Order: sequence, then C-alpha cells, then structure tokens
Amino acid sequence: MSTQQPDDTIRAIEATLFASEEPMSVEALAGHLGGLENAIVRDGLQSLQEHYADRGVHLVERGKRWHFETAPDLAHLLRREREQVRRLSRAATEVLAIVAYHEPVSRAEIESIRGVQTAKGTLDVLMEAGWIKLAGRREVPGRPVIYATTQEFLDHFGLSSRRDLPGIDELKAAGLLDPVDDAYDALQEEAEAAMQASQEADDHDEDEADALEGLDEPAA
Amino acid sequence: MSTQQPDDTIRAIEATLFASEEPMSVEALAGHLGGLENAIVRDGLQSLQEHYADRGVHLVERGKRWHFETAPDLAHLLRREREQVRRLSRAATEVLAIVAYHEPVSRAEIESIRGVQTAKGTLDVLMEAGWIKLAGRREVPGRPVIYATTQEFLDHFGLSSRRDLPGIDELKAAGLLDPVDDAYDALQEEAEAAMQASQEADDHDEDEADALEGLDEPAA
Amino acid sequence: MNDDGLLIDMPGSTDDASDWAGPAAPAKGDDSALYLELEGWEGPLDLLLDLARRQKVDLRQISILALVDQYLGYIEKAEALRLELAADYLVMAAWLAYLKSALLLPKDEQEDPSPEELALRLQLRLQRLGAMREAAARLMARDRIGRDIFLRGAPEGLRIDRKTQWKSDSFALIQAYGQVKARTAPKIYHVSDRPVMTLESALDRVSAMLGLTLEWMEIREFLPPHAEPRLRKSALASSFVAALELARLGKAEIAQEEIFGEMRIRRIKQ
Repeated sequence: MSTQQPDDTIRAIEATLFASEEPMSVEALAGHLGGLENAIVRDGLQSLQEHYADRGVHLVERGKRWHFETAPDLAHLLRREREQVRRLSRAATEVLAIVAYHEPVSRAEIESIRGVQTAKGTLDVLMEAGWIKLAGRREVPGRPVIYATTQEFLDHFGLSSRRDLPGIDELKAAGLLDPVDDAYDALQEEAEAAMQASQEADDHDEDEADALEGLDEPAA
Repeated sequence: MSTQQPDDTIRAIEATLFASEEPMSVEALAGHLGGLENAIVRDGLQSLQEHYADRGVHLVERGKRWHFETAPDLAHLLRREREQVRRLSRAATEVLAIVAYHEPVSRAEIESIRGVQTAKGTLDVLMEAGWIKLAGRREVPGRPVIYATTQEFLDHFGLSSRRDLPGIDELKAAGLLDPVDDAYDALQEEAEAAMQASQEADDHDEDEADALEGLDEPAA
Repeated sequence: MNDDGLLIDMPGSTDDASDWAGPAAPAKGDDSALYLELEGWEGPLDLLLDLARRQKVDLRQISILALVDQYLGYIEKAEALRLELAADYLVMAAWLAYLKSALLLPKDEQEDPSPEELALRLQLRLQRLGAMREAAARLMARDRIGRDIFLRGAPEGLRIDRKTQWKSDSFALIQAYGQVKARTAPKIYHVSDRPVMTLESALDRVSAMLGLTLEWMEIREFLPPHAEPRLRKSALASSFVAALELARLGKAEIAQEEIFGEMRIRRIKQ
C-alpha cells in the first residue's frame, strides 16, 4: 500500500480513469495524458492498484483495460433490498384459499368460484409471495394457465399437506360458512389496496423531493 | 492523510459514493448502509475527505451532499474537446448571479437591479439548466413568484453552500446586496451624522455645506 | 479626471486600449461596429454601467455628469447613424438630460428630489449592477462540473429494491374460503306445505250454506268449525273473496255496519 503522496502522473491516471465512461487501455491513457510513455502509465497503474487494494473501490484490469469498480466484498451495497412486511389483503387471501382448495385452477375458475372478477395484480402478488405457481395449462379450448400452491405456501401456513385444510363440513361446524355480505367489502378492499400501492409510490417520490428541498436551503 | 487501512465503514461509504449516480447526504448514506448513525457516517466522510485531499479525485460536500470529483488542478488534462457546458448568454449569467446573491428574488427585483427587462426565456434557460427553481411567492400585493438557486447549482459551480459564493461577504459588508433605497437612506444618515459632527466642531459656521453634495463628487 | 469631476473628457480619447470596445468609443471610427455593439447591450443601465467602467475608476467616485455626457453623446451618435433606438434608451436619455441640466443649475433654483439625490441613486444602482456583473464573471470562472471537474464517468448506480414480505395465516385462509363458499353457495328456499282453502272450495261452501237460509249470516259462520288457526285464516280470506264474487254475480248481498265491524252475508231471493 502506497502511503506517500501520489505524484502527478498517478493523480492524473486516477482522475482520468475515474472520469472515463469506459475502461481504458494503457495506450489510451498514455495518449490522453499527453503522450506519456506506456511504461510510466503501467507503473502508475500498478501503484494505484496497490493503493486501492484494501479500499472500498478497486482498480482492476479486464482484457487489458483498466477501470475502477466496487470492491467485490461490498457489491451487496449496490443492490440493496429493503423488506417490508405487509399483510395479505382479503381479496388475495380469498384467491389463495381458492387455489389451495381447488388446485390446479385457472383464473376463470377462480373468478367463477369467487363470484367476482379478480384483478391480475392479485395473482401476481401471490406469485411474488411465492405461495402460488404456474402449474401448466388446462387442455381445454384457450389452454388457460392453471395455478397451484407451492411448498412455501405449506411452510408459511404451517400445513404439512393440502389435506390438512379443513373440509367444508368442518368449516360449517366452525360457523365459517355463515353468509357474510362481504363480496362488496372484498372488492372495496382490492380497490383500496391498489390505491395504497400507487400512493406508496407517490410517497416515495415525495420523500425524495422533501429530501432535496431540505438540503437545498442555504445556510443563511 | 490517513495511511492506515480503512475500516469497513469507511470502505462502505467510499464504495457507495463511488457507485452512486448522485451526490448523497449523510442521512441517505446512513440509510443506505443499513441505518448507521449519522455521526459515524460523518466521521467516515471526514476521514475519507482527508485521505483523498491530495489524490487525483477529491471528496467534496456541496449543499450538504457529498460526491467524488476530479481534482481541480487536473482540469487541463481532463477538459474535453466537446464542451459539455452550455454557454450562457451574458444576460443569463447576470440573472443567475442576481438570483444566487439575492435569493429568493422576484423577476421585478431582478429587473430593477439590471435596469432592463428580462426576457422570459432567460429565466427559462436557467430553470432548464436546473440551476434555479421557483421558490414560492412573495407575500406582497400581486404575490409575485420568487426564484432561488438549486442543489445542482451548488454542485455545478463547486460551492459547499451559498456562503461560498465568491465575494458574497464583501458584497454584503459593502451593502451592495441591499436595495438602492436602503443604501441611499444609509448614506443620507451617514451624511447627516457627519454634518452634525462638523457642526459641533465648528459651531459658528452653520448652514454651510450641503452634506449630500459631497457624496456626488469624487474624492479628489 | 479633472478637478471638479463634473467636466471630464471622453475617456475614449485617452485610448487606453480598454479591454473591450465601449459604445462611446466606436472601434476605430467604424460605424457598422457601433451597430453590432448596440446589440450586445440590452438597455440603458447596462450601457451606463459600461460607460462608467470605461472611466476606470471606482464607481463611487465616478462623475455622473461625465457619464451623462457620454451617454447623451452615444445616443446622439446613434441617431446620426439612424439606428433605431429602443424606447428604454430614449427615456433614459431624456431623464439624464434633465439630470444634467439640474446638476449644472445653481442649487437654490431646484426642486425635490434634488439632482444630487437622483445622481446618487443612479450611482448606487450602477454600483449594484456592477457588483452583480463581476460576481457573475467570477461564478462563471469557477471550476465547473463537466468543464473543469468531472464526476465518475460510469457509476455503477445504487438500486434499492423494495421487496414486500407478505404475511398471512391459516385462519385467515380458511376463513376467507369459508366466506367465499358462504357467499356463492346456491341458496335454496324451502316453502313448507300449509293447509289452505282454495277460492273454488270457498265458493262452493259459501253458496251451499247460503242456499239453506234467507237470514243474514256472519262471515265467520262459513268457516270450517274445527280448523286449525292457519287454515282458518286462509278460509276467512277465501270466503271473503267468494262472498264478493257471489255479490258480483247478484246471488248474495253483503253488509257491514262499521269499519272492521261484523260482516254479514245473505242470499238474494230470485
């Protein structure tokens, strides 16, 4: 690791590679820096590479071209995931339940069981959650795709198999088949969820705008 | 210049700022790095800034946001043939300076300083460049819109904050950022005070000099 | 600058190779150059400022009278060249001509605001504009991003993927299914049989009973004697309708003394 002050050649190579939009060869660097000798550029690159070896950014050579890149052990910083726990909406829960009880099942079948139209997004959410998957196509006219539950679904809901799901009679005994006038509620909920999703996207934008605003203020 | 091996926080800040497409605030960095404390991020930035101080790339703070950029003394090497900075008309540069030094400022105020009407296009050009923005309305009759400079303005001109504007302290001290009316009143008061002082010193010679007269004449 | 500061020579005559050709000193007598320069100036205050700077002195010490002279000279010259002057220029010229005359007149003949005040204000304005113009130049001369300073050419970019972790439980699942079932199950309505007296049988019964006597009979007397209450209700309704039908056919008459009172029926003798 070089600790002494870098000389001007090194600084110039450093700045050039930093600002370049593409990796640069020794020759291109030499040319850019007013016709330096290749050997000098090579020495400079060598010393820069050593300097950056234990930093958060590395100087690397790929196919004779040099560029800076994030240290491999920090690559995870480039792509962060922010997890957010959300409760499944009632509409999505209904669809999931129908898939679980009737699988494999097509969207049209789900709709006919639910008695209401099902937003495309609802199935997407369930796929994203990893609880349902495509299970081929039904060999009927139109060959609709059919859905089935996954192992993850069983894990999440603590079921060892689909047979663990209570049957209709048990549901009745538990009073779960008592009519509830909730088709409207479910639809309402679906609409609300959609609205919320779009609001969240907006909020995100606003946050950013706010951040900008705050930063922009002159320290008068 | 720090010579010892950078710790993981510093490496992470370094990598994040290198990779970021935009300058980042301490808060944004802390958030990105999984909720580090701001103070720790600030320390890390400080130490990185020192480390890079004599390198070809510098770490700088602009309006509370940080980014890496090439060292100014290397400009002659890096300056690109195709000029990327659009040339502003003289009128536009003056308007920009007036907004920067007087912000927030209305169009009428800009015009009263320049003594000429400002074409609508001039403000548009500056807004399009991202250097000025609407900053609300002045709560006076007519509620004129007022303009202020942006974060990008600070970035582009390499200013840490508006206090960094060249010569702003001197201009302020000299009253050159005050409206003409205020300056005139101040001068008048000064002149009266001077007259009073000279009257006291020389009390049998009253009614002599019009203090204002002196102001228009060159101090020979 | 000469002694009293109000009578200054045109600085153009000093030929001090100024950094730019001011309008008061048209470049080497080239008339067309004047016109081109005119385009570069946007208005009177601007032009005055340039004139002021050409005196190469501190604006605070500049002679407004000299400045006015130069400006008026410029306007005159421009007119001689038949240049079209913006109204701005002419308004300023008129104002400055007034200011000049005021500055030359003895003080006691003057009104408010005094020419000194006007001159001072003009000076203050010029100073402020000059300061801003200088500030603009300093700003533009800074190391600017994209010209002197460069950001990273190919930043990898930071991306934050928002991932939603969905949560639910088996009770919610089962309950949801139950509700779907409950909501969509075909509904069957059971209508249980109940004893009724049809209109036909009531008609037969009422006509038969009326045939026995010519006396008034209360409608309840036509009902089957030991009927259960529900059949009785039905019989009452049917018997009433039967009575109305018989009345319509002219076979019986109906009487009721008061609302909700006893209803009586009697055969009409034919």
